Amino acid sequence: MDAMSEHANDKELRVLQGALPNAAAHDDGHDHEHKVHAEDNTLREFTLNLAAVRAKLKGKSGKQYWRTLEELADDPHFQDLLHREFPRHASEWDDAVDRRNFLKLMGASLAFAGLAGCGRPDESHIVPYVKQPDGMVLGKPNFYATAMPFGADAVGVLVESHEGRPTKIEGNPDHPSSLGSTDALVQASILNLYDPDRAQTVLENGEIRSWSAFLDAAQGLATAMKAQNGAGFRILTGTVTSPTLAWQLRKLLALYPLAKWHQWEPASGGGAREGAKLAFGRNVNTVYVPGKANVILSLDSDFLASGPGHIAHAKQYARRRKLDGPNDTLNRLYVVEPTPTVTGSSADHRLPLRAGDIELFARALAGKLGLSSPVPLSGEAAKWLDAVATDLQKEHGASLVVAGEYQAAAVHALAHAINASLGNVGKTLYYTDPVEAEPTGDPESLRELCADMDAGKVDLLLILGGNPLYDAPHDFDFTSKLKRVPTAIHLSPYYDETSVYCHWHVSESHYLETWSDARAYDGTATIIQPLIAPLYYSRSAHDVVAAFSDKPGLPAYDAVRAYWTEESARLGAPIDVAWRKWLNDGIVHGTKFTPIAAELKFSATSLPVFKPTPADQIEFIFRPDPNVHDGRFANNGWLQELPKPVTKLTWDNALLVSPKLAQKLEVAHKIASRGGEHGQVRSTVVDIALNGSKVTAAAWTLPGQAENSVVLSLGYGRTLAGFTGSNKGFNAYVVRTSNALWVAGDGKITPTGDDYPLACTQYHFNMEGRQILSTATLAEYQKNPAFAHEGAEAPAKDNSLYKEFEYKGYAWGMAIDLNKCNGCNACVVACQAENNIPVVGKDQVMRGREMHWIRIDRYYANSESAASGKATGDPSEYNPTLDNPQTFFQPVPCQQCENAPCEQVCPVGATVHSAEGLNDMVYNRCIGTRYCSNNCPYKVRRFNFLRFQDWDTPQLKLLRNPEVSVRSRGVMEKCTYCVQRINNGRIEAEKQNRPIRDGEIVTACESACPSEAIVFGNANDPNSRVAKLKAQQRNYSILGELNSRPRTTYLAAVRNPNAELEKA
Amino acid sequence: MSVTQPPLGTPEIRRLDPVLGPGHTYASVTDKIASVVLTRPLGIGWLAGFALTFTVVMVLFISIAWLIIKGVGIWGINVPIGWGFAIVNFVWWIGIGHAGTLISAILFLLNQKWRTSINRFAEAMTLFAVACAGIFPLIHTGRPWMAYYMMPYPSTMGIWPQFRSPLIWDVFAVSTYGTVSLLFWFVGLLPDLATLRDRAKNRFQQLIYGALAMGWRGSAHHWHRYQSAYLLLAGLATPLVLSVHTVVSFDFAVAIVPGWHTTIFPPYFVAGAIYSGFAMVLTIAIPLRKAYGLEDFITMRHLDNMAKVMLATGLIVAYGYFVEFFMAFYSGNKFDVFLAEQRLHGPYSHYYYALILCNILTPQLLWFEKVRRNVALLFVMSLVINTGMWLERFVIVVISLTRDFVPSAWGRYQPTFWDFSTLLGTIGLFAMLLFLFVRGLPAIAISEMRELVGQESHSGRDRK
Amino acid sequence: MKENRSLLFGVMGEFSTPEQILSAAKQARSAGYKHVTAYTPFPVEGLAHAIGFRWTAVPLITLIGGIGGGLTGFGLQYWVAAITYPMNIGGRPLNSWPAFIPVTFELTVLGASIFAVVGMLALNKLPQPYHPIFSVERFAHASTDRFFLCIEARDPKFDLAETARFLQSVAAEHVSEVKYES
Amino acid sequence: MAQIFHRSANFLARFSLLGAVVLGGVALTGVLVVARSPYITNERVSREQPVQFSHKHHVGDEGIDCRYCHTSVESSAYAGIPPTKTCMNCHSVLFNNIGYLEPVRESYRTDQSIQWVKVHRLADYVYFNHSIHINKGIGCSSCHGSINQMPLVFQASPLTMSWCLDCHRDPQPNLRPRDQIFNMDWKAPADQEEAGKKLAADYKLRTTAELTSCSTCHR
Repeated sequence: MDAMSEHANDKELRVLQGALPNAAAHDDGHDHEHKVHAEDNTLREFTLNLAAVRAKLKGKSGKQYWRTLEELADDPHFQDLLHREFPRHASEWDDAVDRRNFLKLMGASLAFAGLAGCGRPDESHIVPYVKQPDGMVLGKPNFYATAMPFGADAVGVLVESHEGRPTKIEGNPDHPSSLGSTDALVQASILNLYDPDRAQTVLENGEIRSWSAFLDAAQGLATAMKAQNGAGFRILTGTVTSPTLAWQLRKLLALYPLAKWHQWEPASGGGAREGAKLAFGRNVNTVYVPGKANVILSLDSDFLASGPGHIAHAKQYARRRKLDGPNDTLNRLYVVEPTPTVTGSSADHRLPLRAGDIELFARALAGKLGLSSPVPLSGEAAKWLDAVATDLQKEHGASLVVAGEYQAAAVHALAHAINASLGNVGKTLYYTDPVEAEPTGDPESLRELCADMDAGKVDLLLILGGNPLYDAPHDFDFTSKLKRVPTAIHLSPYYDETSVYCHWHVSESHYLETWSDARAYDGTATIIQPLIAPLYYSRSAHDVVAAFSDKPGLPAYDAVRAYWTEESARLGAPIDVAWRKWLNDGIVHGTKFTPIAAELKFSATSLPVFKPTPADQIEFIFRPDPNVHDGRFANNGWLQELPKPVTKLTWDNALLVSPKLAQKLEVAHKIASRGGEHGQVRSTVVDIALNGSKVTAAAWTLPGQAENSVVLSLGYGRTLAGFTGSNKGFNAYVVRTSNALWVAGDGKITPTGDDYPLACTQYHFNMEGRQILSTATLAEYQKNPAFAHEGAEAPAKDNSLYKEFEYKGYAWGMAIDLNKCNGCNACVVACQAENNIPVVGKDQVMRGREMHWIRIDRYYANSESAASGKATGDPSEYNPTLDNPQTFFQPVPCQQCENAPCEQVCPVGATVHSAEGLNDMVYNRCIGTRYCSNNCPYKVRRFNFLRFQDWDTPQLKLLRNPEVSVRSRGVMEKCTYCVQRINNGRIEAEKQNRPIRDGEIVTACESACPSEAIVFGNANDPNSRVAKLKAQQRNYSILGELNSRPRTTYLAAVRNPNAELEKA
Repeated sequence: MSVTQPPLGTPEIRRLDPVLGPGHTYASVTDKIASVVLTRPLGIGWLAGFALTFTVVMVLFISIAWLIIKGVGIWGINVPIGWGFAIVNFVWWIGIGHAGTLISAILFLLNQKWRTSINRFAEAMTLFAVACAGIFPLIHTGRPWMAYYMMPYPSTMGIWPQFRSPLIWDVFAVSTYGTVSLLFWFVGLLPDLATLRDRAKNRFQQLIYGALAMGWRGSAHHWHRYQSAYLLLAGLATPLVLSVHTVVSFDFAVAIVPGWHTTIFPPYFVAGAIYSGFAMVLTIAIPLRKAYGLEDFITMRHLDNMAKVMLATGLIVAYGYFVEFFMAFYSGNKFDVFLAEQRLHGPYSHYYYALILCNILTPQLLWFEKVRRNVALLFVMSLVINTGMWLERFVIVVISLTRDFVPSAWGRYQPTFWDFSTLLGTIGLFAMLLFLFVRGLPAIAISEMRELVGQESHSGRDRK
Repeated sequence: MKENRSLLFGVMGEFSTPEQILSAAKQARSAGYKHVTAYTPFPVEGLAHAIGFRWTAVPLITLIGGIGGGLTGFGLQYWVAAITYPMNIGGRPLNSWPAFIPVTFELTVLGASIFAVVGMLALNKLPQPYHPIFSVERFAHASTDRFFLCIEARDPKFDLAETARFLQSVAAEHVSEVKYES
Repeated sequence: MAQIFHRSANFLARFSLLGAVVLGGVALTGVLVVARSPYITNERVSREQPVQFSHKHHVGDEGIDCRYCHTSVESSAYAGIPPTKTCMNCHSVLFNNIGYLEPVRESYRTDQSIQWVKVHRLADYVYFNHSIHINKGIGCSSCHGSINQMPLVFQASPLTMSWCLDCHRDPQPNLRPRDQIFNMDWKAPADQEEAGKKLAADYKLRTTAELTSCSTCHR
């Protein structure tokens, strides 16, 4: 591995210098030229020449570094040993203390003992530009608009770039899929750019080849293909939303008439597509406008946190959860789902139902609404049905029924029918042409390809992205079929499971490295512009497709530009003018799809008879993992260590089972004394026999899971994901077949008897009756608006012995509206990216040492243990209250207490109050007594127990935010309210001799939050948003009775349940 | 110094053992004690013991080196349990230290004659215990090489320690305690060093002890000032010894953590300190008197008295435990109540019950004279109580932190190999220093013993 | 006579019990000797008084040390917290005097103790590894079980023969001259 | 009993005890002094540069404004080190074949940056911002000294934290009117006390408490 990256680094060097000429080639797109220029130029001692970077940063400088003693050790032995100690950011910490390693370290310690005395820094250099690009001001980040393509959607983003290094991603307010916000995946995607495990060159059978060599080979193949009119030429892609790529592919197919284009997207449900066909007889894209709906019913749809447009959905939805006073009204959300999702957890009413039974519920609802003959339901569901039906009807034209991505076509068709009958079409949702360039049905398209491969009809297979060998349904047996293809070419960012079996592998450029374009869920197109020249010898799909076209070697930029030149004519915008605007705004104006009138060709009565699965049969459902999705993010340390929204598990996936089923199967959790409630949980390992295949997984008891339904989340069990992602969790694809992509029956679960350690950051889910997360129903709130202040509350200001400090200038504060927060995790990753927060690895998380500055706590209301009847925090003790508990999320950053308990106990004054009321943490003064952490009631402080920060991998040094100190071993750290943003904002304002405007300074978490739940600002200014929120009666502080006077306060959560369902 | 002790042989005194075996003269006590240092050949037992403890000290060094290379992460600590063995051991050792000063100072002021033959090594024990304790505050920091930030010195940064922090109070309390104990000990040693100098068997001994004795001649003037200084030191050391453990208890009492934030801490920490201290004195005294045949000097009377002190302080500690519970429920503070329940039913309850067994139940045996006079049993009990006191600190430091205010942040603690090796290492260091001490310096204050002889013979003569 | 007198420190008599030396000392004083010193293996009550040594400065010195330490302690803390770099520590007042008490106390004790010991040594003129009295062969016993009374040559009433006789008269065993080594 | 020590031992013993104390004191003060000395602070240490660039000549003699080269000093945290291009603006014409300028020409030819040796080095955890100081009336020479008289630039101030604090606690003596910021020879006028107060008000300087908060410079 080391040798590999060494070798790669020499290359990077060349790539970067090579970047200049081909950039200069385009005199248009000035900003683009400027960016690429930035590459091999520098900020003070900072150069992008990676070799030099390494030298510099080892050379005891680099603005964003400060060092502990041992890093001053230049003794090669010691250096080398530090490398070995931390091979990789996000590497799992290996605590094994073998004797040899130990003796080495002893030697090393002697080596650095020698220079302990010397405090004198040696010479370092300033390496200025040779020709400084126009418009660049050293030390001032630039922002560029681009988009992250993802499934059938693309999220528009603004990327912060420091002297040519993209360091942070923000949402693009002008972009429909972003509206200024992002989600965890978008935030984390920048780490993939700098991932040292990415494939770095073109490979032919594992041998390094130059791009030109590939071009020649491609031309050879192309001529051969032309000869047979493209017969045997197959192209396999994922969902394509890039107009340019589609255009290129279509041209290619025109060039090779007999060639075929297949698609396989393992984690996007075909239900919507098929459902639309069923309902309208054609491909139709449904655009939801939840903001306009007063009552929403989600049929197993996680529309707030996944699927096309979810960020926009969350924003619209949250705006309807805004509550300024008791007279405001709320919308109401019903969710029927098999497994708790972010959407379900923040619903007003949630009904756990097996995925398979959802269709029955939909039919019943249709029946209630008179679209078909009534369908009888039993138990809770029946009661529910009446309430929901009446509620929906009440809000005719202002209600919305959303069918889940992973539900069958029938459910979608029914949803369309119901929405139509409720008069919602054109109001709370509308239809457009499909966003996918070429809608094709999964898995049929892939099935067809496999059949052809099997029949030996495929001579040349071009796999553009994706990892079918890993994620294709196992009954296709893709591997053996791929072996029969004479020439297979794989384009992917990593040399992964599939690449191994392909003759050629081309490393795929990150979206921040290449020109491209993509459509958002509503059709709006964005030109994807590169922020940095490729770090490695990587190429985009455009380049590879071009290689087989009649214009081999056509740069992606030209392709994109060419396509949009054509389009601009249609859009009636002269390209030379429009282009710059498109790049600047991050959207191509006028590309948003216009709603189409899709008339319903479907009647609920026409559906075949529904055969329900027996109630006691266990149903297995497959879902993409909330963090690593279908597996493409497996090597992303930030996402691996990110606690999954509901389970709070990190680094692994698990078989999710309901508490009741857990009883039956005798699976349980053992809280190990190490980490325990906050760290390691050992849970029972089970064998899963399903679809004639077997997989072994750790079982996780999840309150709220539908009783006889278990979840296998996709994306884990990778074998060639890279250093971070390989061999984590279990691979659910192994038991997934093409005829049961999302729901499978008749499987068997048998405990193996042993248990497996899982890293869970919050096991205990009970508030123990403390005033931490206060909630009420809308009715209660209207009756008693000040409910949040009952019970414990902060003593009045004046009854303190001490004179209160006065904050005359700015008083920074934060208000978090628990009514809006849905626990989606965007803030957690945003914070990690902004503040150079390290990844510590599973073992350390299991010891309770994760470093996130903001965590999201998940509590279940009124959960009790059957045994004691007392409050329980452990799902292992079954109790009916765990079958469908009310779930609440609470983001907890540093509370920035005015009477900070941490400050008073610090012996060296490393944490003190600023004049603006910030709880400053001074890393370079901290000696690491950890007293502050002990004395912090909220436990928001994080300690560098070991050398968690990766000081060695050069790529990761490029990623760091130069505005924030990089902490090393032995110091405490915590949320600073993004003090670097505050300072820079203040400095700009002061230069203009004006006060800071409200909203001028936003913290990383605030700007990422799709729900606008986090608001930061000057609490001293009565007109600021934050002051207004704090003035509300819902506003309270955690554990106010401690009189720590937090600056971070919360607005109590108010749910809006249906009175009908409440009673009885 | 006047000694108000009824003459030997009178009816009531027979029930009390003498503090000094019969038939001793100035010369005989001097010989007996000095010979241990000057003439007695190195026994195999001593050599073996020293070798063993020395090895353990090496373990300590290795543990610390490894700690400095890797970081405190090699220990079991985490968030929320930021303090683990390191602080537990620190408090434990400091506590043990207290007996020495207490015996030499307070019993001196109270004019307790029986202190004479045990104060010397008790003080030595104090010094060694403080030395062991002192290691921890330093190495438990994340960046020990920056620990000097805790010292008030004019830095180029223009910043100073934060004097509101109990940790800074610790720095001052512990260093003062160490210094004063050392002075007190040295002053006490002066006349004996002179004795050793005058009885030295070779030039080397002469030079060493001669230099240390500073030319002490025992002139009346010397003695006069000497006594005045010694009395003053005793007077100063008494409040000091109380303050030190009070300050240590502030580390917890000043914090807001449930189970720490209690006003009972200072008194009951001090009591606990004396408790463990006397236990440790017994742990040392019993083998010592056996090994060097000092039964005449450390008589049953001493053991008996120490046992009684342990019983008394043990009861105070028990009272402390009770008050913790009482206040929790009486105050109705939900966090304190919760913590109290945690101690009884929580995941760490077995530690708590073990603590009750060691610290409260076991010492009740000391009510019985038979037990107090059974040397072997006393020895075992002293060990049990030392363990108990260690457990007490574990319960306070670790268990309080595992489940504090916000349930989402609750965690658990599991010590690692390095936690144990460090604890073991300091025990080794403590023992090794003792081994060196008994061979290098008089383990019993000779001059004071002579005084005792004087008084005894005096009272003896009175009877005629 | 003259020069060997200058080498003479005094005459010393030896006793075997505290009582004897006590009475001897008293008689020496009453006989009008001013520069009398007694050497004993342990403090003998009343002996210092008997040879006319009453007041010692040790307590005063100690007091000074204590006051000095205390003032330094509080002064330092106040200056640091309230004057040189005033900072808002968890909303506590700059002069949080209750929090400054422990350090003040410790430094008081430290100052006092150090002054007490150093003062005692200094007043005793220690260290003084060389002293003519050590030349006396039997003086080795002074630190074990013998008691010595020395009448110094600088005493105006001193006369070698006369004084020696006096010592024998008060029942001293082995009377011996104490000489500086030439 | 024979004497163990010679007479002189008395003097030796007392002297060595006293000596030990004194020595300890001296050593301690020594450390504190060295920490403030140029040996640690690098104050007044001039460094060999790849090109013998003389600020004295360019600023002092030619009177070129600071901002001609240090372009971003008013707008950014970093004053900015001029790109080779800036040198060549003049030196493509002036002294365009003088030997000691070869490194400059070479850099321009080969597109390889000149590697200047850093003179002013703050610790990496200090976030100093040039622009705000310039905008609030702190002139270059207040920290950098009389650059216009330095053939080889050296660090004119200790750059220790306490040195920074001195000014952050009481900036007024160093405040200048806007037009004097780049004047290398500025000396505080007689009425600086008055002027300082007035300027502080005009510039809306923040309070000492704000200027000495940790997060003002450390993040």
